[in-house]
Amino acid sequence: MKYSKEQLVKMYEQLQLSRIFEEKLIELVAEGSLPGFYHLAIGQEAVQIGAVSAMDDDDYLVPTHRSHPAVVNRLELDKFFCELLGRYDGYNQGKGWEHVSSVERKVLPASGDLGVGAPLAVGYAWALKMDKKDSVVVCLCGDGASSEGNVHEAMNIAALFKLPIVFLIENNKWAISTPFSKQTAVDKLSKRAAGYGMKGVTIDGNDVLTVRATMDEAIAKARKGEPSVVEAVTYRWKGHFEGDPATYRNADDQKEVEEAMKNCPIKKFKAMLLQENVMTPEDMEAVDKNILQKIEDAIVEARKSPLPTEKQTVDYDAVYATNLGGDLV
Amino acid sequence: MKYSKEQLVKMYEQLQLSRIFEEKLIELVAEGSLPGFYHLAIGQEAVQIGAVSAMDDDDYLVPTHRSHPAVVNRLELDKFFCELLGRYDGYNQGKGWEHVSSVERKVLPASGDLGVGAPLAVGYAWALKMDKKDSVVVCLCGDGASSEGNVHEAMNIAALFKLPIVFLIENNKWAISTPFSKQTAVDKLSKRAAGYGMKGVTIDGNDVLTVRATMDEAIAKARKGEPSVVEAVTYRWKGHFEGDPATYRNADDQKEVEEAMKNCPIKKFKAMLLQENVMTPEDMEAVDKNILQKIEDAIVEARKSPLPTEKQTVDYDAVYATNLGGDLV
Amino acid sequence: MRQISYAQALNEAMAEEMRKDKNVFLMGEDVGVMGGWLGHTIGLYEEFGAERVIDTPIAESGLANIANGMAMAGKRPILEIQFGDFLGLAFDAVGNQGPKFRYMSGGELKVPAVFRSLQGGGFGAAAQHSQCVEAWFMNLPGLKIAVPTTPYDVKGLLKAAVRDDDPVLFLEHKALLGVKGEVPEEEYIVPLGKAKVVKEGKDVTIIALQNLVYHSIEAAKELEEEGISVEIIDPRTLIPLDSQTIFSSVKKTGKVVIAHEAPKRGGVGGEISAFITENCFESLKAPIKRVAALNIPIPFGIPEKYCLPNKDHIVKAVKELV
Amino acid sequence: MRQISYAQALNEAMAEEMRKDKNVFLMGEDVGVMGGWLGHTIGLYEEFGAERVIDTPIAESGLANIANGMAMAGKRPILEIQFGDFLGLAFDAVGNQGPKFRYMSGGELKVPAVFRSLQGGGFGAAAQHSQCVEAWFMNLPGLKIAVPTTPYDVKGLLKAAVRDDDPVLFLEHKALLGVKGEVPEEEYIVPLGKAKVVKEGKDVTIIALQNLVYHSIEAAKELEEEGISVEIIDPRTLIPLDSQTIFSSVKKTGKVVIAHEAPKRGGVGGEISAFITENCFESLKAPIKRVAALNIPIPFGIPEKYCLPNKDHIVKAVKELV
Ligand SMILES: Cc1ncc(C[n+]2csc(CCOP(=O)(O)OP(=O)(O)O)c2C)c(N)n1
Ligand SMILES: Cc1ncc(C[n+]2csc(CCOP(=O)(O)OP(=O)(O)O)c2C)c(N)n1
Ligand SMILES: [Mg+2]
Ligand SMILES: [Mg+2]
Repeated sequence: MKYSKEQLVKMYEQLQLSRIFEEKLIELVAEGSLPGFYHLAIGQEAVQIGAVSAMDDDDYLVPTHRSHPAVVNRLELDKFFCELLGRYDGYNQGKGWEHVSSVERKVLPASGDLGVGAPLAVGYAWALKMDKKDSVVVCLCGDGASSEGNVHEAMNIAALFKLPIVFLIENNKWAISTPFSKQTAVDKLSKRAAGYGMKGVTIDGNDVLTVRATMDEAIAKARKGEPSVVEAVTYRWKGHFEGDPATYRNADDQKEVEEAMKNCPIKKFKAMLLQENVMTPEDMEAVDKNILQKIEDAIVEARKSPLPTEKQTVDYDAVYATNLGGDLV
Repeated sequence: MKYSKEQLVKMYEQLQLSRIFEEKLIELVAEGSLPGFYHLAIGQEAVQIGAVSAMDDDDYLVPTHRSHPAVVNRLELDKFFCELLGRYDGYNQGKGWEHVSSVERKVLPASGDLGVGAPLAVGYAWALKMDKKDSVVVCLCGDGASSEGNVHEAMNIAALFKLPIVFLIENNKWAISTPFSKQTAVDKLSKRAAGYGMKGVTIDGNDVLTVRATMDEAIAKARKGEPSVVEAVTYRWKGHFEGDPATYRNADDQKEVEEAMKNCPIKKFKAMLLQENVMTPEDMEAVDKNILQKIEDAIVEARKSPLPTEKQTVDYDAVYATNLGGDLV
Repeated sequence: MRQISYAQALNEAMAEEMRKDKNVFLMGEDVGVMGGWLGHTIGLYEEFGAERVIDTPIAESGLANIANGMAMAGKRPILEIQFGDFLGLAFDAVGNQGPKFRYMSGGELKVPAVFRSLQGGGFGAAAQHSQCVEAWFMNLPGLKIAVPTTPYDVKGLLKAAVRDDDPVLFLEHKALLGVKGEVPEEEYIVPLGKAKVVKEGKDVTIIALQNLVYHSIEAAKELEEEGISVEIIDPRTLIPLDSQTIFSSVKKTGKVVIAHEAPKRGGVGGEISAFITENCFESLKAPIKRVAALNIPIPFGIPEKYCLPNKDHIVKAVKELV
Repeated sequence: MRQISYAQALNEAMAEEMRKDKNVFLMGEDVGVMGGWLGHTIGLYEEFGAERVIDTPIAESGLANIANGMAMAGKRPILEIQFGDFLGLAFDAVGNQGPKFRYMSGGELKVPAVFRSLQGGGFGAAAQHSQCVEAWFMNLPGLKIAVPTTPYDVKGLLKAAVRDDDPVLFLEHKALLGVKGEVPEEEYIVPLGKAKVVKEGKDVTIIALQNLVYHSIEAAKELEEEGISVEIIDPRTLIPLDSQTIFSSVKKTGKVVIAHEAPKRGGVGGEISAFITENCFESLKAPIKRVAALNIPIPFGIPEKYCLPNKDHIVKAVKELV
């Protein structure tokens, strides 16, 4: 085994934090506590955990709207819950919500517009290179978003200027109601990379160790100025957001969902850990319990935080860094 | 030889019309008769002539700013000159200029914004397919413009919907002052095609017969719903526009220019025609003389046409097809 | 008369025009099998099939240029941009390409494309999923812009937009999708360029867009109780703008409040105000007031309300005038 | 004092800021080896090298988002968009992304990027290479907009923009590149948000942008001969807008003409007019007039003149007021 026991246990924790966190979101949505839309990555956790576990603390993450697994593992739970609940003590005063960001935690914001994250990430990576920093940017991108022009422009420029970035395309086979087959005629999105003179690979995104190993290598190369594209293939189990009944999925699609659920990345990883005696069922239970407790504590904590007041909302210092006065008419 | 004598002579005429036409533009610019900027394709004629000679009369052309060879061979000379001279009897009342278009002649407009032509062409091709027409759209695109997001979006959608279109990338190695090496890290732009599940080829754009044969095939495939990318490699002999001293070209670049000029596509084709006894020097001279005469006649004719008046310029019927009155405040 | 929702009216307009003219079709992200991300295109895919109700990849700029190309070729595409906010990605195509082809071709080409999009707040969906974007496109010659408010209007205006031979930016307000109103069974259109006098009155003219029309109606009720008689005008289209109807109301009341949901600075209120001042100066008895969103990005969630205008702001503005 | 051109002043501003702060750099299409497509960046590549004067591929949207990302990381990029018209392709990045990151991050992030572009007509370069585009971006909170007129201002404002911690859209007018004016050797900045009284007068206030300022000066001469005293104000920045200076002039004269080169409908003249009416209504003695381009795409070549505003239009508008 390429990874130490410690590393493997860490990955287990990260996977379970992702899953249990999102299961909690489902509860909160059901009870009406969470405003807005929540895009769950349940069943896709191996992709993002493979990636974040491969990242150094000094590496940056550019998430999308479906990046709870990556983000929850980089942020402090209570401040993240505050943010999702729209509270003032959240990372972004409750103004960020699913677009949460934290410079300290090296989580950059997810734009509301698909595809924008790619050039944003490229810009950040370029700045890091200018400053001769050793950090890499990992840019998440959906299969659907990869059709956006911004992604093309970003990839071309990243390859041209040899920037420290990995484009991780999380191909979950769906973009809202649109299956992958209706987004593009190419079979593997990683083939785009060759068009920019970059390396590109397509891997099984449901195997966390495959993702981890691929990302280890891609990040190491990126650190040396060799950007690349990694397409991790997985499947979106649920609707587009929690509450979406996904009625656009036909019988064949439903079968795919069932297949995907059988192929649960966490179940698979668990089985491996047990078989290889990395963890016992009791170890796992302890980890899970601990995570659940932390999540529940964090929610209690978050709920104590107030919503932003009118004054905190209409705050021109939060709009302008160089506030030149008035409402900048 | 794959092509008949008639076809070969036609190509010769088309090449020479392109060359002589643009040489005349140089004169007109020098004497101050032509307003605006004129982007010459001198030395690149084989690309566009290979393409237009392969097109049926019912096929459509989407040109760029550097498409005189293709356009002059599809339009009537005097109306085209009128247009370039900004006269009211031009194809577009002098309002089109280098963005000239003619539905009748199946020349669609070249947008002022690079990259826009690609999705525009895709839309046109899609409409043709909807109408079950047998026509194909040939979309010209520069190497520089291929970095634009619109081109990516267009290619992906063309491949996905199996549209009757050929993307002909005319790689003349320059985008204003920016050499190809500073535009992308990929060696062949045709590699982009594979990223969309299309065929892509890179060919010698200075050999008109190679371009012709490649386009024959690409157009035939497009007609059956198999779009593709053809990259034709050539070289921009002159500055970006007539009058640009191109001082950004260094000594090495100048050497490239000289090499390119030695490799003149017309000279090459001429030599072949003579060697294969397709044409005699006298035939050629007669063709050339005839072309020059026609051009000069057309200019005389065009100069008789007036500039648009104020009323013809401020014409809301030329702005709105459904003119709802007033100045549409 | 039967009552149907704004969403249903929108849906009927598309269905009727598609039945009538085979060149009309709908395309966009999730408009087909799903029936639109808010259910507003339900049934169209079933009736017209995948060739005329087209689920597309996610590529706003490319798609809008594609729609221009299709329109140039004689089609009458209706392209849905999922959220008004994403029109920023298609700004060049919608504002700077489509509207100029005709003029640049010397009147030879026409581009009968409709760019539909759902705009506006009310869902707490933050700064990039809640904006009203009509003002972004006001300075672009060649484009027409519709901002329908009622089920009746959304149907009639959309049918007019589809039949119009120029590109039309058609901005529906997503908070209005569920609003019901009278819509006849019989065919009708609402011509572009005709404002609607929502309510007659004599003391103050309120010119309001979309959901601010509803806020204005509420405000008017409150004001009426205090003896202030309010006239409400809904321009329905911004290009062309029905200056006749607006000016004659202003001449009657001499007092004007303009209300829209987009931020005040740079919003269409400025254009309308300037236009009135230019043409009805003698009639004006008080400054023209604008009621609009604050000049800040729209906040996420509940605090959205601190940013967006509502009935109370209208009442206050009117009272300042009388 | 020495006289230099607008282009040179622009160039000096960039050079000085780059010397002062290693985080400042320039990027864009043809800004490096070529020295800018109109020669305005000549010498910068030689002085600062390829790492700080970066020739880029042709990708306006991507580049503008890249600039946002760089700025977020602590850099102070100056991105040149070759023609103002192409800002339509970067509309989302410049208007809808950069300006919102700070607010959406609850004030944690800042985005000190400058988006420079050469806008305007005068070259007969037709509808997609001649536009003034400032109004496109007026309804987007979080952005600042500068529209420099003189060599002195273009230098001082650009330096202020580079040092400002927010995204600034910096629109130079290409017809002004060759205009010369006094520019001190010593370092100075022109703060964003301060209008300039170009010329004092008492009968009419002309608020003019960029080359319309020059037309206004000519118009003022002509009007003065007829005994009409004109005050000319150049706002210099549109966001923030210096309402103090504008309002106090309006209070003095009571008559206003607003002049800009962009089309009248939806131009910033509407916003300025509305703002004045709202705040200085009692002082207004006549309708506010707007002098601007016609609402048609800009024609190619010589007929451009039938569309764009000039001195004569200003003279006429002023005379209608007095
Ligand atoms: C520019 C833009 N267009 C459309 C949307 C609406 N939208 C949000 S998520 C989504 C689907 C994204 O699919 P994909 O990229 O595959 O990510 P996934 O949801 O599968 O994780 C769409 C169309 C958006 N947010 N931005
Ligand atoms: C969107 C956009 N960006 C920039 C320009 C300015 N511009 C005009 S031509 C050109 C270079 C184009 O290079 P390429 O596509 O290789 O065509 P070529 O000139 O070599 O034929 C540039 C940058 C433009 N017209 N449109
Ligand atoms: Mg997906
Ligand atoms: Mg080129």
